[in-house]
Amino acid sequence: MNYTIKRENNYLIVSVIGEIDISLTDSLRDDVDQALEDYGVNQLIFDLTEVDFVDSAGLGVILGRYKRIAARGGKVYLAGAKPQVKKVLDLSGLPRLMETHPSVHLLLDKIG
Amino acid sequence: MNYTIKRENNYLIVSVIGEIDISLTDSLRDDVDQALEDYGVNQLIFDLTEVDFVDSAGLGVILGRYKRIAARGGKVYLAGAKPQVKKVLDLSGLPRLMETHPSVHLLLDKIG
Amino acid sequence: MNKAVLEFSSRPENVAFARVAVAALAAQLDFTLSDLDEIKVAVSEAVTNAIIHGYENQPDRIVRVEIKIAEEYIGIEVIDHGKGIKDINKALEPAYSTDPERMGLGFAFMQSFMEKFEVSSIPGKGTRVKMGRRAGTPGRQAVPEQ
Amino acid sequence: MNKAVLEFSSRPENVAFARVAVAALAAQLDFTLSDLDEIKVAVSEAVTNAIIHGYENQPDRIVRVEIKIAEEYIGIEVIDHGKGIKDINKALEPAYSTDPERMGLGFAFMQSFMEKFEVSSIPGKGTRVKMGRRAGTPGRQAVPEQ
Ligand SMILES: Nc1ncnc2c1ncn2[C@@H]1O[C@H](COP(=O)(O)OP(=O)(O)O)[C@@H](O)[C@H]1O
Ligand SMILES: Nc1ncnc2c1ncn2[C@@H]1O[C@H](COP(=O)(O)OP(=O)(O)O)[C@@H](O)[C@H]1O
Repeated sequence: MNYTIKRENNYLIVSVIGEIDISLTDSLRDDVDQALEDYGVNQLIFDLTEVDFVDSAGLGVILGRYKRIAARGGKVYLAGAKPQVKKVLDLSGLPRLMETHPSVHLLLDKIG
Repeated sequence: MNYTIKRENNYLIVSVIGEIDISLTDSLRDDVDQALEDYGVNQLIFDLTEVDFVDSAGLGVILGRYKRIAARGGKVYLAGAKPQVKKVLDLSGLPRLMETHPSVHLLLDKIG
Repeated sequence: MNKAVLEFSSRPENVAFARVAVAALAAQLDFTLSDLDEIKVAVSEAVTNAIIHGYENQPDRIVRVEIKIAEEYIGIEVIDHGKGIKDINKALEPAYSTDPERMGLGFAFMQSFMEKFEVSSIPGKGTRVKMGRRAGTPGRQAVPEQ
Repeated sequence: MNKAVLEFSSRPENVAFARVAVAALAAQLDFTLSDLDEIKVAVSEAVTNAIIHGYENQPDRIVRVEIKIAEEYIGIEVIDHGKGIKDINKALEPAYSTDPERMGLGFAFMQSFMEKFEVSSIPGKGTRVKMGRRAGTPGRQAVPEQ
């Protein structure tokens, strides 16, 4: 799998490496949902530092997780997007729903 | 052009960046031959440090220059090949005709 | 004019193949790395649509991509012989999707990232997306932006 | 089975396109980066031959590459409809070339870097090179070697 999912305090951190498209989205969606259930947290951080490419299928997974988590009062954060990923994010409007941060490190310092 | 050709003392140093295949070989061949003529040197160094890919068309240009230069008593050196380039070089047998060196720097220290 | 055609099975893992292959051709023109990233997104969206909407995830249908390159212009057509689109105007609306798990932004991204964009479709026959983009305006440097 | 076909103009700049595209497909299997580099050389040689020998550098003929992927095996066929090879045994001899500027190592490299290798040709009709290679033997790690 080209991602890791780990819990840190109240947060679930999903770190993806490489490219996010429909070849990854099904398993990413399932694994994140399973981890949210297993750990019972409702704060989710997408660590995009190592993501080189994302298309609307990838953004759909992020939005889908946001909807579930927001519905139960939780929060989703986007951290570390490279310029090309940021461009796609900005165009999608997702940053209007979720806080974005330049790095996971800074984000955890702030909210941790 | 994805290469530079410069003279240093008695040497002509040809540094190629990226990939060497038939999309590059015609102009590389012509430019090296022209420079050999212009500068009147007969020692040629191929700096392969920045070469990511070479096929037999690229090796053909090296062999062709070797034949011309060896015919008039000169020498050709190959410097800095990455492992994947070295593998193709070794298979071609060119290192039996030309001295190979891990870096241009070390080569110039030795012969300069 | 330089021409290329790709045909490949309608499998999720081939979306990356299609965008890498098209980007390798587009790199023959004076596009910046950032331009190439945008073209990759457009190709990814069109090919993904062919696979999931056109062929409804059947893995052994064929997606066809035609590329033409001439005078700093790249034309890209993505063709499927799948189920087609009944109402193209509706399909083009941003945030419209027939799949609740998706964002409905595929066509919007294609339009944002390409200069030319055109969809034609016959329900039951298939869909053809035509896109095009010109590289480096005069005087513009072919220097990667990042 | 995953299948793909590339067809492209017989132009020198498309050799890089062909090897990048094939490598992008081969990367779906358990090949190391070093394996992929070797496959790229084999594809480069076969496509170059189609362009310079098969089509004698005419830029607007079509080179076809067929790729099949199944169970950790990649099969690659490179096809031209150019002038063909009169004496295949002679052509396969290492260091044999009909072009004095070339090394005659193209077929030798294809044979070294691929497990399966087969050429068929009809003079005046064209040439087909079939190559194949299996990825990662059991237990082998898909870790890049370099
Ligand atoms: N190749 C296609 N074949 C059939 N229907 C398509 C195709 N491409 C797009 N569509 C239809 O158009 C709608 C909008 O497409 P798009 O903007 O890419 O959003 P999304 O893919 O997220 O649904 C899709 O939901 C689908 O119903
Ligand atoms: N696709 C082809 N069409 C026609 N002739 C070919 C083709 N491929 C190879 N040949 C012939 O076989 C010879 C040997 O090929 P190869 O080993 O690749 O060496 P090189 O390409 O360096 O000449 C070529 O010189 C050419 O005469």
